[in-house]
Amino acid sequence: MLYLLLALPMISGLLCCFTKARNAELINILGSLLTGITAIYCCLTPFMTGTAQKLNSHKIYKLLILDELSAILVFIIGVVGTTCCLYGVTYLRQERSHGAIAEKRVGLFFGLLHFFVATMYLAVLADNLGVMWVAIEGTTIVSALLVAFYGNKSALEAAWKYLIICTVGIAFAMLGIILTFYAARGVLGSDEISLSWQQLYLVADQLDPSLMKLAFIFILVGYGTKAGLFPLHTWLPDAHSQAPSPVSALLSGVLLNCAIYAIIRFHLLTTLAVGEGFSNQLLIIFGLLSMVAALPFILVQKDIKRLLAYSSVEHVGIIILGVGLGGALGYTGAILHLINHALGKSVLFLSAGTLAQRYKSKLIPKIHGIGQWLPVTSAIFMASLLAIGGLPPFGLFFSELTIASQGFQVKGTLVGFVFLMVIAVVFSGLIYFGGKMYFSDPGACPPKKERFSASHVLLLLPLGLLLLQGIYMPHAIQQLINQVVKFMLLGGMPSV
Amino acid sequence: MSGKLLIILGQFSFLLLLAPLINGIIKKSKALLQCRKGPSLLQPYFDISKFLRRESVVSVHTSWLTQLTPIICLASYLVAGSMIPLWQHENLGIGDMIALTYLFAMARFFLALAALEPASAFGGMGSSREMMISSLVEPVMVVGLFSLAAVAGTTDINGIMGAGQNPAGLLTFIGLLIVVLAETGRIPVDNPDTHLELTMVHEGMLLEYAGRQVGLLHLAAMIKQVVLLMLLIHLFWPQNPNAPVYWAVVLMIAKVGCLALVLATIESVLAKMRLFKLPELMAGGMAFCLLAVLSTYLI
Amino acid sequence: MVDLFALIFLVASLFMLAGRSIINTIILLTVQALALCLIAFYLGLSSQETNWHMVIVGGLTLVVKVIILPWVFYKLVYKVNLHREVSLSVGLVSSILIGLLLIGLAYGYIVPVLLKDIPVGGHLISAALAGVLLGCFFMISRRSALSQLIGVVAMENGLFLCGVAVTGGMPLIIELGIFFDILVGALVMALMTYQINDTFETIDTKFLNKLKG
Amino acid sequence: MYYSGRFFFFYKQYYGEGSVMFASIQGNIIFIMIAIYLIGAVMPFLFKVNSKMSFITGCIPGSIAGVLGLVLGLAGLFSTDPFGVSFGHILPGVELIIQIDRLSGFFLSTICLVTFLIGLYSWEYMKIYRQENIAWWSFYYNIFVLSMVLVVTVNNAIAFLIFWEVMTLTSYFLVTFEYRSQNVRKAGFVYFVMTHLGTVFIIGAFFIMFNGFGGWGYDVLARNSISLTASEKSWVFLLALIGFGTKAGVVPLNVWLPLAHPAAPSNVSAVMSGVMIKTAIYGMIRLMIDIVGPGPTWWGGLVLTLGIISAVIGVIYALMEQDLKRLLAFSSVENIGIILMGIGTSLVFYSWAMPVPAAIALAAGLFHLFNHAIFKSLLFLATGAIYYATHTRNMEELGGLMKKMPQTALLFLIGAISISAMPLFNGFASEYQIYQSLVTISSLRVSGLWSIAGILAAVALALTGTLVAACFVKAFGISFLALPRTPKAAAAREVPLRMRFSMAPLAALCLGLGIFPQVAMNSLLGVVDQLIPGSRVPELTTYNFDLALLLLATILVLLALSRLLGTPRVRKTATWGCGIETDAAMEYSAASFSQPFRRVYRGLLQPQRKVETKGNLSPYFGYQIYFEEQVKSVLKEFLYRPLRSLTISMSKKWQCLQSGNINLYLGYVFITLVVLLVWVR
Repeated sequence: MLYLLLALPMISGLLCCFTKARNAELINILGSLLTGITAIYCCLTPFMTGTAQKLNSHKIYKLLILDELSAILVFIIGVVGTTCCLYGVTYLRQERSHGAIAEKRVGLFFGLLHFFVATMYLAVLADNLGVMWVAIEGTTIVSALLVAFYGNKSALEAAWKYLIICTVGIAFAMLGIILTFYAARGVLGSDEISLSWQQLYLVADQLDPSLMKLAFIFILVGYGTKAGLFPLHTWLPDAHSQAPSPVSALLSGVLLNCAIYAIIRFHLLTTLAVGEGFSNQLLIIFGLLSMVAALPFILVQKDIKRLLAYSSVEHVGIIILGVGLGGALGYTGAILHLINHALGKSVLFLSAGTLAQRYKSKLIPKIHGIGQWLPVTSAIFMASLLAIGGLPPFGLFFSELTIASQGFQVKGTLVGFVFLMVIAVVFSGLIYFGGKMYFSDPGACPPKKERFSASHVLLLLPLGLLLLQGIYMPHAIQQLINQVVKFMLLGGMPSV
Repeated sequence: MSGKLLIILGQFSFLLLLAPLINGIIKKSKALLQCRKGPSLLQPYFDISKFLRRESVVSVHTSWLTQLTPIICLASYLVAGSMIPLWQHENLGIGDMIALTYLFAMARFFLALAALEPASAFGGMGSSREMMISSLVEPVMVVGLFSLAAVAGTTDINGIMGAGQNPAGLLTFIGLLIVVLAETGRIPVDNPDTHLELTMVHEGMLLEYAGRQVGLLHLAAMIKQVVLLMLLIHLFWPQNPNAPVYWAVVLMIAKVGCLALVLATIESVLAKMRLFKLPELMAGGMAFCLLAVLSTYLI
Repeated sequence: MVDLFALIFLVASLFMLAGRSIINTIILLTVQALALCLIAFYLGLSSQETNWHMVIVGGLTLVVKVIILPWVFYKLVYKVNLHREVSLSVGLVSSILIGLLLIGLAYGYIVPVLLKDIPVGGHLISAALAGVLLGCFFMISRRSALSQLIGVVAMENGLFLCGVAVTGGMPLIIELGIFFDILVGALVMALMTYQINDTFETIDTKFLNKLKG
Repeated sequence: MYYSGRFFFFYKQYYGEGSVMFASIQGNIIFIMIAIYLIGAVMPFLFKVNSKMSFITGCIPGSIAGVLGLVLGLAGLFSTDPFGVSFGHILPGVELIIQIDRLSGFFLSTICLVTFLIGLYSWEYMKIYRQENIAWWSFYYNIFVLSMVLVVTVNNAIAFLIFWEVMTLTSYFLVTFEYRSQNVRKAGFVYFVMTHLGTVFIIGAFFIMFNGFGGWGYDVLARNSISLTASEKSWVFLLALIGFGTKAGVVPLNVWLPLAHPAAPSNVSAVMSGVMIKTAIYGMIRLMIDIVGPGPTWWGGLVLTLGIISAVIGVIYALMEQDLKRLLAFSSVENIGIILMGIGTSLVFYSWAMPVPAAIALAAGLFHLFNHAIFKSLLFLATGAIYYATHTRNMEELGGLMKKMPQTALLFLIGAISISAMPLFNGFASEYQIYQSLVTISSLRVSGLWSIAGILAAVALALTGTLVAACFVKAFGISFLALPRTPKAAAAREVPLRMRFSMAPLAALCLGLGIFPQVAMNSLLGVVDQLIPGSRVPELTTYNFDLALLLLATILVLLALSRLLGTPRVRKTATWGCGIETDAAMEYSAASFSQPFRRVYRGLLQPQRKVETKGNLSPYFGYQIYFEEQVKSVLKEFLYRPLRSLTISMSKKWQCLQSGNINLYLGYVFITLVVLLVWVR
């Protein structure tokens, strides 16, 4: 099943690459829907079958594995990835009608998009640190091509920066992996098994602490670059703002989460090996730093997609902080926030992309009167903006509160308070720009009003999920989250 | 119940009958101090009865509010006055100091509204100035009254009888005297005799009234004056609760008369202040009252 | 013997910081890769039992890093017609000093202080770490896209050395994946360099500064 | 502790149940009420845009649910045990229980009473916004009211915060309903941001009490708070004060209020000013008194001081306003100040372990809160009626409405009299009780300083009272009396019956509660009894009925006398205008009315006068004079504006980090790595 999950996007990607625009669209729709369904099915299995996918004994090694934590990521990729791929159809049609993208490159676009999704699936499914690294490096390469898709100056610039910075970062991560391997070799031998997450967790307490510390630093810097932690985030606003909107949504909603996923895994491992107080300190520092540092950028931003990108930096900070704070509440908050942010931010990027497309500009002052011109899209845009700003009834409010409560518990009032304050000030920045765009005059002659269409339904789906997350989470889902949190609390060990 | 009613009626009639006389006393003594002969002591009675019988001229812009205001003023001053025991020291249960203060405020509220109604600039000016002055006067009044009430532990008027009879009370008395000057529209604050438009405050509000209405309003103003004086007497120079009724009444008339003389003297000695110098005067009054409070609690 | 190759590797890394000529840099990069491949062959063949793992890795290095990539870069130099690094963001002298400092960091701090409990064989690991750091610093100090590309490969070389030094090589499948990745990555970067040259008419990344704030 | 005991009954019944469970008939009513609000939110979307039905389906469900809520609230107010219904665990660790105890019952009935009438009013009033999308308005409005209802009835911190923020969010959209105007957008933004920042403080206050497990129920927090240190308790208090103070509009934090209230449609401002800001008071009482319990005396002192400052400053600014709704908004600040004076006094007593005076003071505060809800919404609705009739809220453009719309005028007058605390009306009754509490502080002689403070507070209240009177003399006098100043005002007509009808009960309540305040006070003492242990207060009696009777009798007798004595001739003429025909230009205007106050209180107001004479003769004979006098908001000038520009300039500096240079970016990565490597030791 897991191989199917990888194969589906690969195949549809290949097919897309070599067909004409119209067929590519069709293949894209089919492929992404199939992938999405498979992903949802897969991600439910560890919860349904309990321990079926888990390996409790030593020395059994599989290339792909799906435990509770990766199931969450698979779910996110499944939902967001499918949404973005499907929305890409509408987006590209619009671009084509503007002439921004040539007809024959459509297939390539969808192909790359699917490859991108496939690499991300691989990254979260791989049980092997090395494979995971390869997959993450693969995401960089593929998505860099996507970022550069428009081929204009700024797109190239962004793609180049993205590629170089992330490659450098990822190289450091490799160093961390090598050190881990070094540490694990004494325990597990020099086979691939020494790089298996599952096995490493089992023997974590026998790993050398000083090596693991060093390894964690390299990993943090490496995957932190990919995740967009301040001050390693520099590629992020450029890439997000220049990529086609579905790609930005994927970058922000999923790719960052993959890197965060890697950090979380390593954090769990390091905590087991080194003990509390090292990796979580680092994560708390980086989390807070990212949040605080992203704030000024948001307050004086002019480009709407950069605005959202910086908000991603902030949210990555929140998640990392939640993980760093740890405990049942911290992990619950972090996991929920991971999901919520992915859902919210992707919708936001997609709707912002449509706005930018219609106004032919990404500059906020030029996008005015969206409430009247594009009533449906703008309503979705505003709703997701408020959600991302952390306002109930959307889920981010609750996940932020949960993290904050753990902050108050663990690190005292000041940290919790700064955390909340930063979120609130960011929110004020967002609502300032949001209000400016929404409640203003559309200019001289508003063209005919937009009608409700299928692509809006597509955007409303994740938004509906967010609403559920924020105001009424079904009991079954709460149980699932609990299971994941238990898994994390046990330090990544499969719960028996 | 009927006993209470009788007492209240008695107070009402006392106020209604006495008020013009006190005004007469003040006018007469002022005249004497200015070496004039002055009108007769009973002149205010004649004035009022004349006003009450005269034809009244009403602006077309006005409504029922203008008609009702004199009645409301008169009624609230009367009710306020009935709270201050003249001879009977049983609690009537119709209000206390706070109610008394606010009854004055109510009369002023309606008066100020009615002054705005005829669309004349003078009424508006009077009303605006009156409200401004009240915002300066009332805090002083409250600080004076409440400092006494806090010492007595109650805001009940019967309960604080004679509460000012101590050294600190003297300071309070001075403060409250300034309040009385301001509230009655007497000279350093306002000039009751002027009809020069730009300086009048209280008279400005009555400018568009005529006939019976203005008579009622004049009467109300006189009653207010007596009520305030009675309040001062009640606080600082109380009646003997055991004295017979007629003696209490006579004594009260005498005491009020005395204070009226004091007012007249002050009025003759001082000159009218500029309107915007008033905050300083009131700050002075406030200072006296606060000094009294400080000396009560800190020394 | 291995230490000697490691020294060659390190010296090559340091010398890369010292020159402006891009051709020279490519040659130094090739020397680096050659040293690596020799280390791999040596480790694979020196013991009684031939370590095929090492031999394969060494061969791959020879093909990818000694032959293909330098050739691609060499072509690129002629395509974009840029033989000398004109503008540096860090001056040559100071960059050499910093380079020495980084080597000191690796030799004097990371290995002896941070990893003092670990039995480390020779100075391979220090050299590898220093190689990674120097590669990274090389990228910081150079402005042209091509040099940055070269820096990436230099970093990968360091990583490779690290893998060899520390663990005797990563598992083969991983190793293969990494090679593939590097190859594709470098090629994509080369392609992009080409595109940048086309679009901007320069590959000086100084001009890639429109996106800010 | 008394606390857990009180909740025991409740939890035995509900705790641990996963699914929705109806406790009883009340539970059913709660459920139906919520459903009706939701119906009201969604229904208008089903009808054609702005058809007749969309007005009805948008406004009437709110009223129906309001009646249900009123019933529930009254049931809660007078029942001995709290009742409620559980909706199960809506979020991990959060069980949504709607629980109505007496405090909730009081607030619930206040909210529902006001919104019931406003629903009826809106039905007619919203017709002036025909060109806007009424469906969205109904959506936000109903959700807004629903969230207010839930805010005061949930018993869980997280649920409270969720509905609190939903309340802010929906009211933001209601404020920006007339979004075409720049000012409205700005007002909405300031409102949203300030209250959102305030929420952070509230969250902080709740979370200090949270101990990591056991849930976020109020009872759990109350139990946790027992083990807090004194300084932690004080932090809870301070954070709650700032947080709720922002929403309530306490003075240094009130900037949003005079912007947002005028920006919203009048019926919405009536809800916001009448009840929404009261939910903040609910939060304060719940947190400071119910959950945390007694604290040091300075808590009360601080609240009292803030109350005084808000009251005085609020009313002074109110007096300066020309815009009726801004005037009312500032007056809300003032009334919140008065309410806080009651609460602060109560906290002082509570800290001295004097439950009975504490209870009376708190009840007085609550009473004033209720009264303010009544007369402020009445005034806002009446202002709405003016706007409906004339399309302006600027007093300088009104005048003479007394003749044009006599019934609205009467209703406004009743509101104005009540808010100015004239005897007979409810404002007086509650302010009276606050005066009493202040005098009690002073007469208890706990310490000399407090005795003096009590008197000074009373003085501040007196000052406020006179200024309020002045303010409403101006508001009523300038807009309703004399001659119409513009054709708009001259063309005004009486508003439809439905609008008058929905205002009338409020006016009746103003009078009723003024005459029988003991009814309200005694039931409020019941509420307070639940909050402050050992505060059973014997029946309070007041003289208000006797006073009212006497006053009315006197007025009637005097009226009768003046009739019986024979009416002299009355001649109606135009007002004497010194020989010129009087016209509206000669009237006293709103600005001139407040001019003496501007002068006397210039230290605070900093009026900026600008006079330009355009004329070729001497300055005394210019034919055209331009006059402008603006008052400066000291807070805005010296606190908020510098803060804002500082933030922006600092942010711009910080932006230089992202300079676009890739070498620099790589340097960041490198430096981070090196720093971490050094740090790791």
